[in-house]
Amino acid sequence: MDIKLYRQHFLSMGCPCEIGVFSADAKQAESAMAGAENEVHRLDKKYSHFREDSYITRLQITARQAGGVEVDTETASLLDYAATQFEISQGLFDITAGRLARLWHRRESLPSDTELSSALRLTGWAKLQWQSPRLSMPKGMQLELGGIVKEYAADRAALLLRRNGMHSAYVELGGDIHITGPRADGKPWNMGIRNPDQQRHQTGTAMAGIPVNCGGLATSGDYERASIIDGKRYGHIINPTTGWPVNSFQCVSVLAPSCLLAGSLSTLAMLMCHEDGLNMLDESGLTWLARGTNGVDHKG
Amino acid sequence: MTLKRCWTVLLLLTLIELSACAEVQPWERGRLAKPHMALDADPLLSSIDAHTYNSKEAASGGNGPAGGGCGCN
Amino acid sequence: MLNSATRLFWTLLLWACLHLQALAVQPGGPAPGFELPRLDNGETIRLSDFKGKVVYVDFWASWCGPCRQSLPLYEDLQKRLPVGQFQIIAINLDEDRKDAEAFLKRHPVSYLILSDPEGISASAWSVPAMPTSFLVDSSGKIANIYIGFEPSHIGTIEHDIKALLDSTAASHPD
Amino acid sequence: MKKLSRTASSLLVSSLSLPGFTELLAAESEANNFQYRYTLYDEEPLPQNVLAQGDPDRYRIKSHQFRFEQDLNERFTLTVEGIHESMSGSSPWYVFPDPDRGPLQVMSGATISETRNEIGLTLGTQNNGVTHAFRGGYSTENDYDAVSAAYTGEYEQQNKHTTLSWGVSYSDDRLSPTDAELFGRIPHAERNSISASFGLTRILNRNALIQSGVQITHQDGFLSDPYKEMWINGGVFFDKRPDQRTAFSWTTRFRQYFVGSNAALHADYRFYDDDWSVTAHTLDLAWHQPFGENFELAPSIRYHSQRAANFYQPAITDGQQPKYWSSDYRLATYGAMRYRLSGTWRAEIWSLALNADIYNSSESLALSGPLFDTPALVDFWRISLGWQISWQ
Repeated sequence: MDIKLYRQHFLSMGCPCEIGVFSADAKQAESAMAGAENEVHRLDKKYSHFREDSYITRLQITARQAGGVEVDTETASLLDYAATQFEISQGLFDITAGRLARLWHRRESLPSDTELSSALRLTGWAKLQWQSPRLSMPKGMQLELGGIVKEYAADRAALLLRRNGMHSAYVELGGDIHITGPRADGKPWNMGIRNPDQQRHQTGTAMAGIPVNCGGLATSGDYERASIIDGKRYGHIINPTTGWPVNSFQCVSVLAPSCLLAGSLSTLAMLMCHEDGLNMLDESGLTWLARGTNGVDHKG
Repeated sequence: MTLKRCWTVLLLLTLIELSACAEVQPWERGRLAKPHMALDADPLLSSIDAHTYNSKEAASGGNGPAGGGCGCN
Repeated sequence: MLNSATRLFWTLLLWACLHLQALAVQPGGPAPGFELPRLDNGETIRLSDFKGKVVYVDFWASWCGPCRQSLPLYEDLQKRLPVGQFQIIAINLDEDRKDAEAFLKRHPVSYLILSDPEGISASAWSVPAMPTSFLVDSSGKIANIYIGFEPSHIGTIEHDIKALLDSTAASHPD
Repeated sequence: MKKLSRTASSLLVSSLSLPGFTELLAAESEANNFQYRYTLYDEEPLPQNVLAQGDPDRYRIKSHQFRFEQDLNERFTLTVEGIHESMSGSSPWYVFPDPDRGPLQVMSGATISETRNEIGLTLGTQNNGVTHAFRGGYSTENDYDAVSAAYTGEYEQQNKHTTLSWGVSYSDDRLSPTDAELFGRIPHAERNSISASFGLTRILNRNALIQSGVQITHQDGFLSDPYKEMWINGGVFFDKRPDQRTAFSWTTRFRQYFVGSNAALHADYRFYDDDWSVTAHTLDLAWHQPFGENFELAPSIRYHSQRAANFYQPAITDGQQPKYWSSDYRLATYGAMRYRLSGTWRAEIWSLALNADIYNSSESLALSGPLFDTPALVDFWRISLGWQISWQ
């Protein structure tokens, strides 16, 4: 009985996902991977903005009525986390920027000023009332939990793998990775990060490999789900105060104890100006990699 | 005044260090590791003690950096 | 009169030279061996009984934190590696056998536990810290020494053991 | 990995409330533990024969403490501590020098229940024998806010017998006394304190170890007590203390194990001295006696003796007009005995501790120093119950 690497691919959270475990017991590996995959589907079903029947869609409808709505404990802790993120980032990381995200989603032309201002009017954490467990939102406001739920799902899936004894495994949800422990031979995993140019020229080379023993690796970039307007690229990460897509970095990758923390810091760096982003990453005390719009790479 | 005194104490600490003491092997430290031999076995108890005595007596210090907060009267 | 700075300097220097101690047992050198009773049934076990096998000798005690973490991971290790060629021997240095027995009741392990309350073997192997493990190759020489323990070390330890097992198999394939 | 920045660590702490995240972040770590402690502190009322006026029922404090220690990974440990206290009762205001009955204590009215909350966050990291810990603390109550930061380091020589420890801490306190206009108290005041410590722990033999260390603290700013006043030649004036104080303390802790009885003797002595000419000796002796595998009883006594600050007096009637003055009984010359009985029950992963204290102070117990017949010296009893659970 020797140790083999078992893999599983599936679609969820609107992106290709993969789970890999080193195990000496095929049956145990299969059941652990199935448990982790189900957790990702559960969270996708619950928090998907594109499904009419998802919990988060129905929740927002009631939240817009008088008196608001009471949320469940998991959503409450996610909203608490979002509140901390909003405060720590001085308003840059704002999950109420759903209208702006929709505005810029798959566009052929730049939005008009009126479209922009009406979306901005419906954005702003301060305009929403959140006293756990009660949430109430103004009419027309749309939550955008993309920056939290996908990383949270990667962490949750990794937790389930570890609970089933998979101490040498990884979960990858479209660039958001959580690794439960070093490879079976004790060596770290070498996680390639998709290369922004490669996305443009469809070549498959990874930008850089970060060796990871355990923890979360998240990458925020302007290449996924971006719009090309008049030859210029507009990413999907929007500055909630200006309403415009950010362009201080092509992409930022952070390695942290959890994928959620890694994702928060990588997205926060994208939201800041180039200078502040690099300083924030440098002081964070974590390992990171950032590629400027001029193609110059920075590491810490 | 305090610097001179502090220096004499440092010298004394060094003398303790130099004092001949039996060579204690790493595996002979089981007794010293027993819970009731710990220097500070219960951090919450020593913190509430420090808080009670610091707010009732003029002297303080000796148990690590004291947090702020008066809570005294 | 020496000012305080120079006096401080000399005192610190004195401290420094008090703390040098060479490690007697070196990788590459012969393993000192031992002759100790098993904790469970008292049967005497010698290192020489395992000639031709790769042996992982671990010195531990129930009161040492990192040791508590290492035992369950060594249990996985022993299960994953072929018993015929590889044996873990954990020498317990608890002064009071009851402490070791109480610990092992909570964390049962299947590999060999020997008892050395006087620490005779620990002195012979000049154990520098708790825990310390010695990887002994099939010819009785020390291949590696691991001082202290953290869970992430288990990967490297397993890597070294496998390397030894492969070279042993290559040298005299039976 | 370097120290996590404030941004990273506050996001991390906030993520701990997400389902399963404490377990996820624990990775393979040694002991993480959670502790809770409830303490009830109750002061004896002021004796009628020394009461001039006001409510004799003195302070009663109920405190809830929690402490949560968690290894984030092999290198980082996070400790979150908090305390919630509710306080009520009256406190000494000033001393009225009654010509025939002697000094009588005027008490303030009973305060309705005030609360104080404190939170402390410590991030510790360790590599090859050197430990660093960075602590931030914030304490708030209705008339007092304090922010503190501290760094402590420790170096343990592997097979040798010595551990060096050092640390610096800073605290900035802001006072805004209640009913300031009503009583003419100072509306806002500020003080800060900075302290440095250095210590040495030494294994003496298989059964004994000793720790000895010094700490220097310098306080600056408004050091008086805004609620206390003093009778001076017929008038009542607000407490006025120097706006600086430098203090030195030298604490030595000794532990001795007795094989025969499996018991441990604890002996702690602290010498304290400051430039307000307060000198204090504090000795704490405890005998920890285990019974069987899980239970332990520990009687202990603590003797404290202090010499008064050079500007302390209960009251002034001889026409003198000093530069500084205070009638605060806590600055007087007195000695105090504390008797404590502790019972601890330890099981595999949890433990329970009960600690009962009685504290009496009086001028007769003082080793040395000027005596003043201070009416408000306090006696109190205190019951404290602690519970702890640790898990892998």
